[in-house]
Amino acid sequence: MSDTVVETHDLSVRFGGVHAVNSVNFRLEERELRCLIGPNGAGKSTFFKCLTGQVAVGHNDGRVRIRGQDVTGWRPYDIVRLGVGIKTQTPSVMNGLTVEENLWLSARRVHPREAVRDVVQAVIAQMSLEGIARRQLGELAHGQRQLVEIGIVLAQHPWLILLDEPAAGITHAEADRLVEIIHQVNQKATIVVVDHDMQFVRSLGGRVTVLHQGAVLREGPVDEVLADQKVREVYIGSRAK
Amino acid sequence: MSISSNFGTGRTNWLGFALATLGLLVAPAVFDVNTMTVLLIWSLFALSLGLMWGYAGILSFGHAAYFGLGAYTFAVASMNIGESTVPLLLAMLIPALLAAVIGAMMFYGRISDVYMGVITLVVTLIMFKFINSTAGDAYRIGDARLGGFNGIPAFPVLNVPGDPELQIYGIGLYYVVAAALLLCYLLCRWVLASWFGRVLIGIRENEARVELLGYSAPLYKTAVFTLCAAMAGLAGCLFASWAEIVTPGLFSLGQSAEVIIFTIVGGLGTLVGPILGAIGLGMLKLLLGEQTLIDNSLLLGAILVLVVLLLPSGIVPTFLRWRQRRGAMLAARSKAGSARRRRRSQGEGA
Amino acid sequence: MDYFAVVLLEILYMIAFLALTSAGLAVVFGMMRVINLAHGEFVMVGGYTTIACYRAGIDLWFAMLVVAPLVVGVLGLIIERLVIRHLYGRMIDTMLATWGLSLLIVGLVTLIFGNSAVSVQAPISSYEIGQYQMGGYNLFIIAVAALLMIVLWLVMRFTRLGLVARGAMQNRDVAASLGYNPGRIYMWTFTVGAALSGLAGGVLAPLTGLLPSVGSSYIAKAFITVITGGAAIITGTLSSSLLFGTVNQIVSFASMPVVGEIAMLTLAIILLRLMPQGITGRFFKNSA
Amino acid sequence: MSVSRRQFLGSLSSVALGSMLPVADSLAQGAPIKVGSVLDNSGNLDIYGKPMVMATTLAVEEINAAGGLLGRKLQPIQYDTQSDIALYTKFAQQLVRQDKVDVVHGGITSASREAIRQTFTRANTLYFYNVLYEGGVCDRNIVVTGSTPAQAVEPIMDVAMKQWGKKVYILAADYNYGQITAKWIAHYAKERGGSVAKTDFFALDVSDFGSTIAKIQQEKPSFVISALVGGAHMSFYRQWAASGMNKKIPLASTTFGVGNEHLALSPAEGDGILIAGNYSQESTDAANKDFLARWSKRFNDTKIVHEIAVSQYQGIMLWAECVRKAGSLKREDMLKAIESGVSIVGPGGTVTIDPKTHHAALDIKVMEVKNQKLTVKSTVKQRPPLDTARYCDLQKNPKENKQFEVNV
Repeated sequence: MSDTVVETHDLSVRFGGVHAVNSVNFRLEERELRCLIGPNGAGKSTFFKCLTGQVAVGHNDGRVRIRGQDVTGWRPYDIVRLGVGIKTQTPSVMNGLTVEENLWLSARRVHPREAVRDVVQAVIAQMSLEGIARRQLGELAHGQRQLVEIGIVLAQHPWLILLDEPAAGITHAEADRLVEIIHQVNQKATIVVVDHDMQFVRSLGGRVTVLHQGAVLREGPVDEVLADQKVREVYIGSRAK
Repeated sequence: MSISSNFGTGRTNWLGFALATLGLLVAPAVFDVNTMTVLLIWSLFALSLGLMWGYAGILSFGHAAYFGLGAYTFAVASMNIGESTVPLLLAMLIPALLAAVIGAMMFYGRISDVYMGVITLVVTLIMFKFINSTAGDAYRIGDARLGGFNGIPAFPVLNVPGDPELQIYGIGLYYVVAAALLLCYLLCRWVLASWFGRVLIGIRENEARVELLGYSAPLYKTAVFTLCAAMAGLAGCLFASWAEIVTPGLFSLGQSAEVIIFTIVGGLGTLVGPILGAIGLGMLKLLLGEQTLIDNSLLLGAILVLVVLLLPSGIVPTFLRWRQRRGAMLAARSKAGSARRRRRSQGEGA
Repeated sequence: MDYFAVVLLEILYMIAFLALTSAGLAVVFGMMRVINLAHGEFVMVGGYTTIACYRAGIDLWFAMLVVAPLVVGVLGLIIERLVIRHLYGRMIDTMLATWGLSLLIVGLVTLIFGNSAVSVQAPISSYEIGQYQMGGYNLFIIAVAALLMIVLWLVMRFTRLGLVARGAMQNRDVAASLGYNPGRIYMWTFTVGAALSGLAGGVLAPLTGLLPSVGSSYIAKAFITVITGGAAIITGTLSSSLLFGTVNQIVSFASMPVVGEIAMLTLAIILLRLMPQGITGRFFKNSA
Repeated sequence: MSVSRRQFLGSLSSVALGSMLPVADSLAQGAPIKVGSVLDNSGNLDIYGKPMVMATTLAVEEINAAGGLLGRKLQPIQYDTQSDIALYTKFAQQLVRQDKVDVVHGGITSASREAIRQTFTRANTLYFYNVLYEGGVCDRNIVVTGSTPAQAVEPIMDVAMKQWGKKVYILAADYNYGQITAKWIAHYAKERGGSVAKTDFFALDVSDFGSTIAKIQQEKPSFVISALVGGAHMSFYRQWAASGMNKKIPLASTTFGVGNEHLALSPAEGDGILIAGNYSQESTDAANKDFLARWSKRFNDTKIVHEIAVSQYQGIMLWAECVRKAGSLKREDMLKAIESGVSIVGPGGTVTIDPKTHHAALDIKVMEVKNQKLTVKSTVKQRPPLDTARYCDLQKNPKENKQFEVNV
């Protein structure tokens, strides 16, 4: 059984009285592609933020382990240095700098000075950003900025990639292109994607975990899970209300 | 607003630098040496704030604390040691140490900029009130009496390293200060072009994203805060050597505000801006001193309000943007001109 | 025993002094996120107005409680319309512009009133506690400060005006979408803030010698009190005034006034470090 | 710290750039005599500085009206240092290097004097410091016409201790003026069998004296003496009256009235305060009446005239007298004249230069504030600068250049 890469143990987070995450036990294998789905307010993003350290997990609120290392309560900066790539829900990029400069800053933290130029060019090619390489991010459209942010993450060649709603606000053509890239990167890296765009999740394939009111409702291959009656109820139920 | 690529810092304009160096060499023949020296000292002080605030986004209301501490450290050390080389180094080291402690406390405490402004202001106020109350003869370090409001007069000034007899003042001090300013400018250029400097600029743009890239923003900010404090300490030490007296006024609210005004009016986000701001406004302040008709604070206040309303981003960036727009306009006109010529030639050719 | 009473009264006076001198700044900073570095000069002009009226024969109480706030309020209105209005959202530029304004006002007052110290005698006689003589006027200042805080709290909490003001404070766009013109709200807020500073200047005139340059001594303490107090105007300013006033006076009694001030400033740093959003950022979260 | 300084780069480059050619001493007949002044005409200290600038202008105009000196007109060169020490150093160098003035009258706080004294001594430019100060400066290049603690403190302590009693509570500004004056007060109190209940020092920007007034009442001294300085300290007198203490414990001061504080306080608050100084507007001497008349003709507001404005005026007149006596502006002739004991009769009485210390013997008046006027109670004629004389004898060792710490 390939070793577990990411593991949470009875993880729970309370905001005031509300249980955003309710003692979730989650396991992720090496080079797996996992999607986290669930209706709005299911706790997907909060759970994601526990993994990235953006939400500080209290000592007695469960444990988070990455490759066996207990990272509960670590700051994002420490977690990233373990070789994890993080893309947040709202695009977080350096608007005043060009695409190349954003990529340079990201790559330079991991690669030696000589290798940086090639890594940056490789990412630009991979994400087909040649046209806008010299443009300032502040002047780009939302979809383009999403793709650049994913490029920024990839530039560090992380072995674990956490993507929060990467497909939000991008065109179908860009979404298809993104699926290709994710599959390509998945050869070497483990990936977790949080999203609620069913079409995108289905085209990604891989295993799916459904979160509902902070707890894991169902987990399994994408087709099986999407066909599951309870899952459909939860989705339709929430929409019908 | 990126002036040109290279992380928005623009290429080092070597021609401009050479011209500036030549200008500084020749200036004593034209301008009064004494005035030029203090203007360059104020420029060095403003440069240190410009680097920290313009490029790393760290706003300090109390930058005078390190300027004053550098001056006092030099005065006390040179009085006790007599030879000025060690005091010069101490005048940079001690403000840097203080900045490291305060910087770490603030940046690792993840404090937002308004509160950071207040804390830096409070630090200066504490130092001002403390130094101001050290007039009693109990307050002395070695042979140097702190002297409270009266300050410390008549300490040995900078001398040629190794020979306490050969004291540097007048035109000699002018060249030392000019050299210090040019070297610090080059240091700032090198820092901004280095990996360290680029991370700082990244932090100014989006600190959260830089943290998500695995850089520890507090560490970088503390480092640049300490570097700029050392530079301010150097400026303080040169000022002490120029004025031959150090007084609590160096830590005052007015001194901190003055350097902020120099930096903003000169232009944030540039290195040359703060320098020109310091020279321009510093000269104005000195000229105001030579007339007793109009009240000086009235004039300085009016100028300040007008600059904020009319030239919000400061003189140098406004000039650069104007030059860029003029450049673009010219290019557009020439393109239109050549297009007309081409059409005319095609018209004839076709 | 009466020495203890004297110390207590001095502490109350200091709390009242801090609350009064920072009320105007708190309203402006709390509501508009505008840091008015000319606040000290507004207080000074309030003092000069009171004295000018007193010299012109107007009753001191009327001058202090009505004329001074009015005059400085109008001054604030003019400044808001001419300068501050163009600078909303640009915190640093507002600070720089108001710093320029403070220098300008000092220059103007020096031209008009000259620079020799002016002041007026405290209208309330002294009284005795045991063998100690106490200034009766201090009690008046404590009363005014307390009254002012209560009135401000009531206005903010229970009146429609207060609700609208707090709304604009939380989110300028939302207030605009509800049909309230933020520009107008900010205009009146800045004017009220200036009037409060004028009131503080007027009330304090009989106690401190007035010089054109006296403003700078007010701004530092007021600025620190407001920022440490945090977003909520009344409870924030009140809680920080309470803390700073007590520490300042106790240490002053124990040793020297300058040590008292240093103790207060050190406490400010500690507080800001522990509670980055100010006292009301942590406690009394949603009070006015 | 060696006094001789070899200027390292200066000599080398100045020859190369020729920017500072040694200019022949402009003694040509008719060239104006340049009188330099560095004073705070704006900023916090302008309550002292502005009247001094006016006094300088008046003195120079009067001398020019009477035909100038040595047949040459005086040209005033006045700089405003905006209460900023850095500008003192800057303008002092400018007066010496560019303007090449023949004499400088300036400096208000002791800090500003010490910032510029060495510059004038190094450049051999005569320097007159016309403000009351803490005493002890021993430098052949300087002449001090302001009073020193020994001159003003002893008369006031005499009168106060006889009138009110032996137990003294001292309040002083926390810089060397206040520190040293407090020592002299303690010295004279002990000399007369008195005792010092307590000495409190206040930084110049302290304006809340509530806790201090309470402590004074706890100590129950027979009288309080204040050496407070500046605008912020004004509030002490105000709060002292507001708490009714001015009726219970008498108050004396060595600095009250210097900044026209008696005009700012109402009569009820100010009456009864005992002060000692060289000048009172109410003094009935002819020189004073005539001076005030000329001042009001020129500036039409005599209210702002105070002790150090008069000292500045007297300083310039004294310097003029020395020039007439020396017959030339050369340094040796002027020093010989200064050390021959020149004296003039000014608005504050007779002012005589003491050859040994270059300080001035002054007529010290003990005055009482009565409805915003300084009524003279008694006068001590030609009181010598005893404190500086203890340590300083410029005739025995002319090379002396130091401020002695008067420890009493």
